[in-house]
Amino acid sequence: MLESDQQIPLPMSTPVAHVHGLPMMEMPLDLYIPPDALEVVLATFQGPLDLLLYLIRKHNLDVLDIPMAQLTQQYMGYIELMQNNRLELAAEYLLMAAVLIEIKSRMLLPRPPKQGGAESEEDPRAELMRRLLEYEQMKAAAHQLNELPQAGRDYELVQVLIEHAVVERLPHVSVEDLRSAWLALLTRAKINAHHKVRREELSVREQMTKVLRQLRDTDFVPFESLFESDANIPMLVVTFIAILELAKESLVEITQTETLGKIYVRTSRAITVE
Amino acid sequence: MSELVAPSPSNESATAVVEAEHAVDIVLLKRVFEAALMSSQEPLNITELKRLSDTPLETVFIEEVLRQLAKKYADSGIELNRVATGWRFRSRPELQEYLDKLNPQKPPRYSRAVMETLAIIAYRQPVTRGDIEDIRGVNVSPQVLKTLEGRSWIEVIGTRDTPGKPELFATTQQLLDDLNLRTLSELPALAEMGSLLDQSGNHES
Amino acid sequence: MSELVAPSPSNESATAVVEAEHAVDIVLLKRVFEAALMSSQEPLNITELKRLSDTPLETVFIEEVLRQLAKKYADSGIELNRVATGWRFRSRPELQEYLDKLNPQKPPRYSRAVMETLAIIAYRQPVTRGDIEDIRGVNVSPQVLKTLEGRSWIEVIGTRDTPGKPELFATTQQLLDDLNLRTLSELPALAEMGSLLDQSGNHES
Repeated sequence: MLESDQQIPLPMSTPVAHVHGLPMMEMPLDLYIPPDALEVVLATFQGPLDLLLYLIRKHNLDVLDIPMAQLTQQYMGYIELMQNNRLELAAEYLLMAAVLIEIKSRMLLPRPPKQGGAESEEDPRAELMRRLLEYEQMKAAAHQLNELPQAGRDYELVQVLIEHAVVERLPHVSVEDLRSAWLALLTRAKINAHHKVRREELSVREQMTKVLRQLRDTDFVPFESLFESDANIPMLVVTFIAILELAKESLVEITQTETLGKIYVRTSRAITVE
Repeated sequence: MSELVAPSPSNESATAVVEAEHAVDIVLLKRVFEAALMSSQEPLNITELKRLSDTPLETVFIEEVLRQLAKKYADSGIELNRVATGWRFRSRPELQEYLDKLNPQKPPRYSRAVMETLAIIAYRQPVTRGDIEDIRGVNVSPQVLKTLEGRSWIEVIGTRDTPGKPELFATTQQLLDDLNLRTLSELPALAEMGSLLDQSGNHES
Repeated sequence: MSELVAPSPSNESATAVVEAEHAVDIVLLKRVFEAALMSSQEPLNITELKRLSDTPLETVFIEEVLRQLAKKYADSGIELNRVATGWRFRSRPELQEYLDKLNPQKPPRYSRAVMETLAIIAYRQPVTRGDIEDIRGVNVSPQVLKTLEGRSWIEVIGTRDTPGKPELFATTQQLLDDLNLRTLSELPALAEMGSLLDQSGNHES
């Protein structure tokens, strides 16, 4: 088959492909592709439009003026040859041949009478030409796109290390968060009535904590020392209630060894520890 | 460390923005921009750059800082570029031949099928796979589209309301970034193709 | 483009710093190193840096180029460091507070268990773990209390004289400071909060 190729050689400086290890020194000159070279051509061209463009642009081939009978014969030959292997690859080329033949045959037919439709007026070649030109334009665009410097291929992106100091980020909590947490609790447990506490009572709670904290590291504390000397009357009352509340909850023990004697307060824990 | 805003005696709100150039430590700001742009994985836009400062910065002021930064690197191995999604540093393309020595495995060049498909999507978007096949005259393998999607260069932006609801492909900002472009209009202009027939005029623009 | 080996008269002074026998374009080499170090994901060691040049480079010469590069960036937002595996650029640690503004990581949040436990301790202190469990209706994991103790928001201020001697938890001054409160009484009043709830479930006992 290669010998028959020699009949229409067009010397090229480098082999365009290798067929069975032998260099194929030329690209097809017309729509007939020798079966041996078919695979190479299929791999070389993007499709029939690409091949047609090549033939038109490189060889000034008038694709519409080639002998259709001959082309048809050649392509019918393919079908037989390729029936056993990779026919599907050639299908697009065969389709193109069919399109060409259809165009040619329509041109041979007398023009249908005018019916006002613009389509019937159109040159049957126009659609194919439009497609070829559009494809050629996109092919050129693809080439230009490929010429643009590409990240990673033609240049690198700068990315220096960010020095991350190891600082643990702690959640931020607002008063509103506390409030909503409590509200959620209330809603869920429907304990709002049970746990309804007035603002003053929170002060008592705070004072209870304060007293307990004061008692934490000591055994006995004089009762009066739990009252801040500069505290106002409400604070004194709150502190007193807090101590009573602590006693009620068995958190502190209030002792008085003799009547009118010194009153001492100590934590229950202090009792148990000692 | 020092603050972006130099301590000023009073807050004259009306003129604060105008006086930005005086109030802001431009040396520090330039260093912050530099560090941010160089360490960011993605280009940074003006909005993001504004976030780097505690004080409100005017866009023109930021652009001036960027201009100064770009100028600073005029003679270096890297350059500051503005691309589709913002500003970023890149290595100079003319140094690539040296950088390639570090990584002998160059990323493969894309096949003609991939590049032609990309070109059709870029210039004709949004297009369906069928549109691409019509123009190329051959089937478009799923692998080709997968390659482009994998690079985040194309994406499906919807479906066409025709039977089969074919997906519509368009190019992404990532493509523009990777090609160092700001907008699609910076793509190379489509070439005017010479006529294939004697009588046919200009078909496509 | 010019080669690394390009004996040009203009570079003689710079090259003289090292050895005259090196007819290396130090300006170009600095740009190449700069681009390579900036775009490399990993630190580059001397062996790798040597690969960037067509001509063999002596280690002392490379180190001199690196020193010059480091000096160039002395006043910038990034710095050239030598680490165990080589040389690399990094953003200056002192600029991190600014860079962090770019990518505000989602502030971590405490779980509902932590917040409810804190609320119970704040409003009902002093309370034992059992008290908290009674109110929440579920077990309180030690982790929850540890979290709050670790933050110095709660502390054990004693034990209740009941079987098991359970520890009593109370809130700390630290919590008040962090919540910007002077006293616990500045917490939203529980009575007010009741009005936000469905009043139908509000039966006074």
